[in-house]
Amino acid sequence: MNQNSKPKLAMYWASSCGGCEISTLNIGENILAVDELFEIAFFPCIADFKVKDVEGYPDGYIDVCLFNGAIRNSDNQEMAELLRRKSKVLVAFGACAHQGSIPALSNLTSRAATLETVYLDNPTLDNPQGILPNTQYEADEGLLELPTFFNTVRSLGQVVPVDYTIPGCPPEPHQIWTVLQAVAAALLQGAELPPAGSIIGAGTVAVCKECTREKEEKQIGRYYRPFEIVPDPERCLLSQGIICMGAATRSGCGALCPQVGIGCRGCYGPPDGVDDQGAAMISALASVMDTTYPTDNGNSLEQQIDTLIDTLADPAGTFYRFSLANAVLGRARQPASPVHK
Amino acid sequence: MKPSNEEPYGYYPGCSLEKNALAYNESTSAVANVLGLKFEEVADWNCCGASEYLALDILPAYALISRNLALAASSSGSHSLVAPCSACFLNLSKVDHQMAEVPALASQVNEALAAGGLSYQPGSITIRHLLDVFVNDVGFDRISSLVTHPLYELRVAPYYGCLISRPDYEGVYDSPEYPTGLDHLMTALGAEVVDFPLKTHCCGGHMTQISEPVALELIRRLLQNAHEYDADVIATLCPMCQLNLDVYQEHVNHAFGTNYHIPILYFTQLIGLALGIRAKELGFGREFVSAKRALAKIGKARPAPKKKRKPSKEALPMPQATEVEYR
Amino acid sequence: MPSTNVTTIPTDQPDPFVTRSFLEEVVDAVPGDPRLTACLQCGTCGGSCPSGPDMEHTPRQLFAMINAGMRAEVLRSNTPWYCVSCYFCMARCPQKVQITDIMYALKRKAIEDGESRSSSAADAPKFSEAFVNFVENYGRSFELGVAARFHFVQHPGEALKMATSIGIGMMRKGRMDLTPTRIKGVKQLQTILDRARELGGTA
Amino acid sequence: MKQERIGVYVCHCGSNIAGTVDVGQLSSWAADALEKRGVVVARDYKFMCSSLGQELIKSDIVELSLTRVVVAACSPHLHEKTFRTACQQAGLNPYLMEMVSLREHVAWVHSDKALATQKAKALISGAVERVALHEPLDPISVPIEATTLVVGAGISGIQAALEIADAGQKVVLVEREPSIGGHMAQLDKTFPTLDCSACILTPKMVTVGSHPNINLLTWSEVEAVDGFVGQFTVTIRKKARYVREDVCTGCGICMEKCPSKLIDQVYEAGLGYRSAIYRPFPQAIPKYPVIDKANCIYFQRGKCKACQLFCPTTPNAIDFEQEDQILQLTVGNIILATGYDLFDARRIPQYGYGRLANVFSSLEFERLCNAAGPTEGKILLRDGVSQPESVGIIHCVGSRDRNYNNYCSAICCMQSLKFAHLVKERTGAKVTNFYIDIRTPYKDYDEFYQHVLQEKVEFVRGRVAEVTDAARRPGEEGKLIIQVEDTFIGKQRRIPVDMVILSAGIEPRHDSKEVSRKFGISCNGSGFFTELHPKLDPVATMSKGIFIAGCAQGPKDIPASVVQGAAAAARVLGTIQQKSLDLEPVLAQVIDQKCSGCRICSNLCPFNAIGFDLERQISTINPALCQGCGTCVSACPSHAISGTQFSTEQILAQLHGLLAESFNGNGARTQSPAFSQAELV
Amino acid sequence: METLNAEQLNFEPVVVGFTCNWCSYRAADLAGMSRAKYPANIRLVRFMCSGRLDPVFIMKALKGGADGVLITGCHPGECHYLEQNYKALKRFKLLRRMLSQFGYEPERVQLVWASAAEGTYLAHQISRVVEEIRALGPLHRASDTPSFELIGDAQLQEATV
Ligand SMILES: Cc1cc2nc3c(=O)[nH]c(=O)nc-3n(C[C@H](O)[C@H](O)[C@H](O)COP(=O)(O)OP(=O)(O)OC[C@H]3O[C@@H](n4cnc5c(N)ncnc54)[C@H](O)[C@@H]3O)c2cc1C
Ligand SMILES: Cc1cc2nc3c(=O)[nH]c(=O)nc-3n(C[C@H](O)[C@H](O)[C@H](O)COP(=O)(O)OP(=O)(O)OC[C@H]3O[C@@H](n4cnc5c(N)ncnc54)[C@H](O)[C@@H]3O)c2cc1C
Ligand code: SF4
Ligand code: SF4
Ligand code: SF4
Ligand code: SF4
Ligand code: SF4
Ligand code: SF4
Ligand code: SF4
Ligand code: SF4
Repeated sequence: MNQNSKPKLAMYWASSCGGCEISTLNIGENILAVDELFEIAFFPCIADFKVKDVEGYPDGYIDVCLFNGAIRNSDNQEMAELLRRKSKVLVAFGACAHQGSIPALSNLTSRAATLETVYLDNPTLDNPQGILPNTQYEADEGLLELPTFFNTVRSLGQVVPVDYTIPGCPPEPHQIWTVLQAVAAALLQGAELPPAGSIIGAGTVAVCKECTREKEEKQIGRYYRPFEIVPDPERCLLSQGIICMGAATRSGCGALCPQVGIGCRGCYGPPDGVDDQGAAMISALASVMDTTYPTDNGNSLEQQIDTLIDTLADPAGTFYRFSLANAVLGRARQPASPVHK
Repeated sequence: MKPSNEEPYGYYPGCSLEKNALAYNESTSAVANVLGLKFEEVADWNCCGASEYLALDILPAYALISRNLALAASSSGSHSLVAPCSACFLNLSKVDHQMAEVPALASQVNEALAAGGLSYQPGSITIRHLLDVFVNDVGFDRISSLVTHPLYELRVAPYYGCLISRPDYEGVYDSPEYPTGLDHLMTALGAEVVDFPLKTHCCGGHMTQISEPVALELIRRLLQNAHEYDADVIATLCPMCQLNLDVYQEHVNHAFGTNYHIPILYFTQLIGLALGIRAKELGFGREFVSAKRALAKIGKARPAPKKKRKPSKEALPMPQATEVEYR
Repeated sequence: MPSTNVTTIPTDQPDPFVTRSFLEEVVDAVPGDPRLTACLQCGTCGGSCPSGPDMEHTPRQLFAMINAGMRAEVLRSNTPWYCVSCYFCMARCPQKVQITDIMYALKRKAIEDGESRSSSAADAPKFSEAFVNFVENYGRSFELGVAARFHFVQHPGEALKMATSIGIGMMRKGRMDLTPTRIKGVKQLQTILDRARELGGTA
Repeated sequence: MKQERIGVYVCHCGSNIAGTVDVGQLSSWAADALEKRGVVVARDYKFMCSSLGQELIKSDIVELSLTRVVVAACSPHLHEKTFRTACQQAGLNPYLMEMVSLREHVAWVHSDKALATQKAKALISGAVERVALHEPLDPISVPIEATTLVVGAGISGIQAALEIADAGQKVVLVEREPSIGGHMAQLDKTFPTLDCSACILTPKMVTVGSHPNINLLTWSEVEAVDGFVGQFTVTIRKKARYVREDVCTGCGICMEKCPSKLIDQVYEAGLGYRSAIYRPFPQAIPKYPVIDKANCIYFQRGKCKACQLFCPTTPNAIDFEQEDQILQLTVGNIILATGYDLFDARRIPQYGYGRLANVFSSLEFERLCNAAGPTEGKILLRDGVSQPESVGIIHCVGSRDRNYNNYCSAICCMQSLKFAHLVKERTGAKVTNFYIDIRTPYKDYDEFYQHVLQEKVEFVRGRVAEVTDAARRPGEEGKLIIQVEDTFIGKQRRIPVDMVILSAGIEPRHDSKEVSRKFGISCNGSGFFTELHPKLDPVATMSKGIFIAGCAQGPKDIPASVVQGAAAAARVLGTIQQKSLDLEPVLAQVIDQKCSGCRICSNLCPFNAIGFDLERQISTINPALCQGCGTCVSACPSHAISGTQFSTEQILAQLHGLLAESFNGNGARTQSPAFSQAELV
Repeated sequence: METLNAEQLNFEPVVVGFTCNWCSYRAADLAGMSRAKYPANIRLVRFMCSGRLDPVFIMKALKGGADGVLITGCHPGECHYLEQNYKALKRFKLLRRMLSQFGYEPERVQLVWASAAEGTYLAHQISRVVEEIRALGPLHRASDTPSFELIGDAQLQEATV
């Protein structure tokens, strides 16, 4: 390591909301220490860099690149590939880069349907000619190109090899800071980095481990949507019929949501050893459905199950809210069936 | 569900209380005044269709009934709807229940309601019978504490009729076969309650119109049984029961050569009397079979408690009947 | 099992390509599952019914007849019309058969098929109709009107007796009006009822 | 990871398999195509299960150092054991063998040789992938403690205890009431032969009371059960009797002198009285009375002690200082014979029980008939004086009714016929039975019905609508009127009688759910204990070592209760004889570090194998209770439960192999990206 | 862009069947013993109990090349493990609801109860399911490459590269 030059840090946003950047800045005055420790090589959110600058760097020039956002279009993909080339360590930062997150929910439909909703079939629109964005446009100044909008949203790891993943929507500031310190220690003092491919800045088991609500046996007779019920402050939310993804979600957030009475939404992705967060959750939830049998109220067991399932609005969107791109099924079948309006 | 102190009860009088059961309406409001019960009449309610509309046309009948539910649900802060008429109570609760059970029915009913700019979400209000309110919300203790003119020595046959707890669309709050809520209520007024075996039997309903002989026989049984049990009055809670037993009593006497003279009073009229409300305010005088003679029997002093007959030495012990517990 | 969906309440002529058994038809005409096929033929209903002695068939018998497809006999029976909706049978039925609702469905079918006219209770529907007529036009029922319309048309002798013994008494006691009350939203009500009829009314 | 050395053995089964599957091609294909997957040898042979076939496998295991074996032959249900043993004999852990059912699932059900062979390849490929992930396992062996616990000493429990004790094994018999005997002790005559109940029961009770192998604990209850088959630890509360068993002679003077008299709801079914110190009936076993503390004047008000005063023994047998004893015992097996409760007919108000004096329950009627009962066997009305001239017997009270119990109580038809006969015989009264169906299966039962018909008992087919004292017509006054639809004539009838007997149904014990929880077995929706198999294993439960007998399992009569008691005993004696039991090592296990304590799994195990460690806030699985169904494995959202022999990895590997080979023809077997090109753009 | 090639015209669906050890696997054995014929398109996988059914197995099967999945188990009330087949039923129903959101025809994943005595019945059901799936056509188009990834099994992944 060159003693004169500080390690180079980059942070880039692909298809993302910017929350990851805000969370990074939320490390508070430690941001000054970051500035102290690292040289910022690319960080469009806080400083004016051009892609050309990055292209100009030699390969492997950037020591650590925090990449947030999903891969939604060709520009996202090009940037991912570029930053992969230019970075020694590429970190999938936040839920979108980790597993597609909210942008990947559009994998439940198709590009055509998405464009239709956004540009054609929307009450706030005025687009009488039905114009859709073109990837190329002949302007006076010459041919302008827009990125291609992909049909399928992918996570960063599905496009380029990723060294580490920091999960969360967004990752928690204290964990970001811990990771940055660890990276700096490794780069500056030769401390050992975690094994490649690790998920860092998070726990290994599920959120329930961190949640202080009283865990109970579960027998759920119906599910409630948040507005339908005032949760008991002490008891496990899931036991009360409120969908909480805590049991199928990696810990690390400190069970922020369940602690304040909001069911975990699953943003940290599945815990260690679990492949498919949604599948794990539906298997668990279906197992604890309370349908007392044999039934005597005239309803068959099957009807009872159906009624119970009816109280679960949008299972796919609920159980894969953050992990659809990485799910086994990954996206809805092509051509997208008109299940989704 | 018992409304909170401030929350008034929604009130659905039904067509009968407007006219033929005026005494029921009058006595209910007089008693409610004294007890501080707030009844808020549903604005512009319509007929519940009695048992007639369902015989002709199912969806319109459900739509007719649910218009009232929709109006009640959208008006003021009340989540309950009280019906003094058993038939109205049944129809309202039946539609509420079936809409909840059969979603396709609910959506059709709502489609019809939508034509009139209304909608109703089943289960959003609790439908209750007036008696239920007195028994479970006001309570026997409260009533007996307010009694100023106890009905000592008046032998009352509590008559529930059919529809009040049968079937249990709104959940069970008393036995469908042998309810006792009204019995206890009457006891709380100081009256002597007759263990009336036919208390849930049919008054004939609309059979007076369809086949008078059939109806008269049904009415006769009730009068006969009340007579055998030495009842001075029959306490009712349904306009149809009152009408059949009161107005047709003379027809029964005529047809069967009997000579019954049993006044048929609304339970609210008896409560009103015991609370010291003036008879006129309670609608007395509107009954065909005059209550004057019976009411004259009311004693001034609490009768000496009847000695329990000691069972003979040979007699075998007997199980005691169980009762629904009241809130 | 026949569908128990209320959307299948017959609206038109029965589909000539689909022949449903009478049993299925009756089941379909009741909201929810009337559990008619679960009947044990135990007779609790017939034993409990206040009109039982005067019915041409006990409810239990009627259910066996429905099962046997005896359509005309069932729809001509006075039984549904003699049902006073007391719900005794339903509360006691060991199989939770929705007997009273089935009786209503049979009344509707009898009128629809015109069989009620051949029944010994042929007048009964007219009473319902007279009643409903006022409800539809005023939003409230009107006893005097109902009685007059029903009895004067059906049996004028009865009507006279009515007028003397009951009607006059009722009026004297302030228990009967001379004119019907009309609710404010009668137009709204009628729109709702019209729509309901379009959606699946039968009369 | 070390590469496994796998051998694949394809069986011809004569022409059974070879006729439809190209076995030669299959073995050469396996040797060739699956080499990369670790297959070092593949052979086909005429009869793999023959000793020569097994030898082939064994020598390969030794000579080629095989670490895994796949046998593609018949169904594992036929020969899994054979080939596992062969592996074991060659020094390979038996669980490292996997079978493919080529005969039942391929050769015998398909006809196209090419397609069948292709499918066989897929199945073998799946098995090879799977077997590579198998782990060596050892069966779990548990020793069986020879003592057996029998809970409930009705006829069923008595029979079970006697069978075991007579076979020379120890029994602990726990009964909650002061005496053994159960319901049978209350009955008068028993159908269909009309034996006197006491005459046939008492000798058995006496034997129980004096049997050297039976430790009889009456007035006792099981408080807790821990452990598992072979080694249950049970905690029993022996309630204080306040009577010293070593001194009391059973003379009964105390009972006579006791001033506290109350209605006996248990033994006399509410029809007679007993004192606070009591012995339920004269032939009670043991003969010592107990003091019912709640009704004893001394215990409630501090004064009385009449019993002590009059007790003729020295030292005095009455001991007010006695305390409950807690016993802890180890037993190998448990038989639950806790019997039934009678349906409480007051729940059907229209039948008037509890309101109308002369409506009796069936057990009340048994006491009326019983010579030792309150009327000394005379059938009398509630006034205790008059004899009925007409009696109505109502069947199916509380049974076959969705409002109460939706099942047939099985005994009440016969018992109602018995009642009809007894009334006729003893009073000559007019008897009418009201029924929905007459159910008289089994030997000599219908003959009994026919006999009763001959006695001119009237039968009305119709479920009674109501019993009332409200007379409607002349002739009804002062009578109980039974209103019913006579369904044969389709008319409502009102039949006036003097006495009504309600043949109330049989219900599970009011506490059967708690008891089932305590013992870790399950109940059906009504509350009867659930048997392992309704036809083929009617006395075992899913919890190994726990058996059920008598009415606790479902409504039945005495002969059937006795049969079940004996059957349960036979099952227990079988395991005792074996001395130890091998449990399959197919089990679920919680991986502590992965468990988040979410408790999704808490409720899922029907055998109560899953517990929750409150201290560490993680779930635990008791290996002796787990039956290896794998339900919890799939339910755990953290994949914190591993299932041996059926792990997620093994199943996915099998799927992988299966599908890979299915598509081999398409040449599509590469590591693919998450999304295909077509999906992407 | 998509024209059916010859291979798709002669479409032979691949159906994965999950069976339980006590009822449906034995039913399949019995089908064999009674020589009941059914199409060779089905490949059976054995569990101890249908309660072992994990939605991820079905997803992996569909993603990995199967055109349909058949789940079998003991009849309700006859589960060897008392009530675990109810859990399978619940998972199946919830999964199916979700699969429809993912655009999979519900007929691609079916559930059949079969007792150990119902060999011929199971054979009929398998034939029916295979034919229904055949009628739906291939789940994967020619341009699709089925993916066979497994959870963290390095050995297998190594071998497939
Ligand atoms: C009115 C009537 C008449 C009948 N007549 C006949 C007849 O004529 N012929 C015939 O074959 N059958 C007849 N039966 C049926 C017969 O009663 C039963 O088949 C038989 O009694 C069942 O025996 P059991 O041992 O299973 O149960 P039970 O007799 O109920 O014995 C169970 C025992 O377990 C005890 N117990 C319960 N719970 C616990 C606990 N937790 N801990 C410890 N002990 C416990 C109870 O105290 C009781 O002693 C009749 C039944 C009735 C109701
Ligand atoms: C049509 C029908 C349907 C049924 N359905 C059901 C049902 O669904 N559920 C149910 O629970 N029950 C059913 N049963 C009843 C059931 O068949 C019997 O309960 C059961 O098979 C009885 O078994 P077993 O061993 O006592 O007698 P069996 O099955 O008759 O066996 C007796 C064996 O002994 C052999 N044998 C006879 N004499 C001699 C001898 N002298 N020496 C050597 N061997 C001899 C016979 O060859 C035979 O193999 C049904 C019965 C019938 C007729
Ligand atoms: S509330 Fe959510 S995170 Fe907390 S214990 Fe329950 S399921 Fe787990
Ligand atoms: S009571 Fe119910 S089961 Fe019995 S005959 Fe009537 S409808 Fe059928
Ligand atoms: S509801 Fe009708 S059929 Fe039933 S008992 Fe009453 S009158 Fe008879
Ligand atoms: S191993 Fe099975 S398939 Fe092979 S010969 Fe033996 S029985 Fe036949
Ligand atoms: S002390 Fe108790 S048991 Fe003894 S005689 Fe007195 S009341 Fe009876
Ligand atoms: S045994 Fe007879 S009386 Fe008892 S429930 Fe069954 S059918 Fe009814
Ligand atoms: S389901 Fe899994 S993570 Fe949850 S408590 Fe059970 S073993 Fe632990
Ligand atoms: S595998 Fe089955 S038997 Fe074993 S603990 Fe889990 S649920 Fe219970």
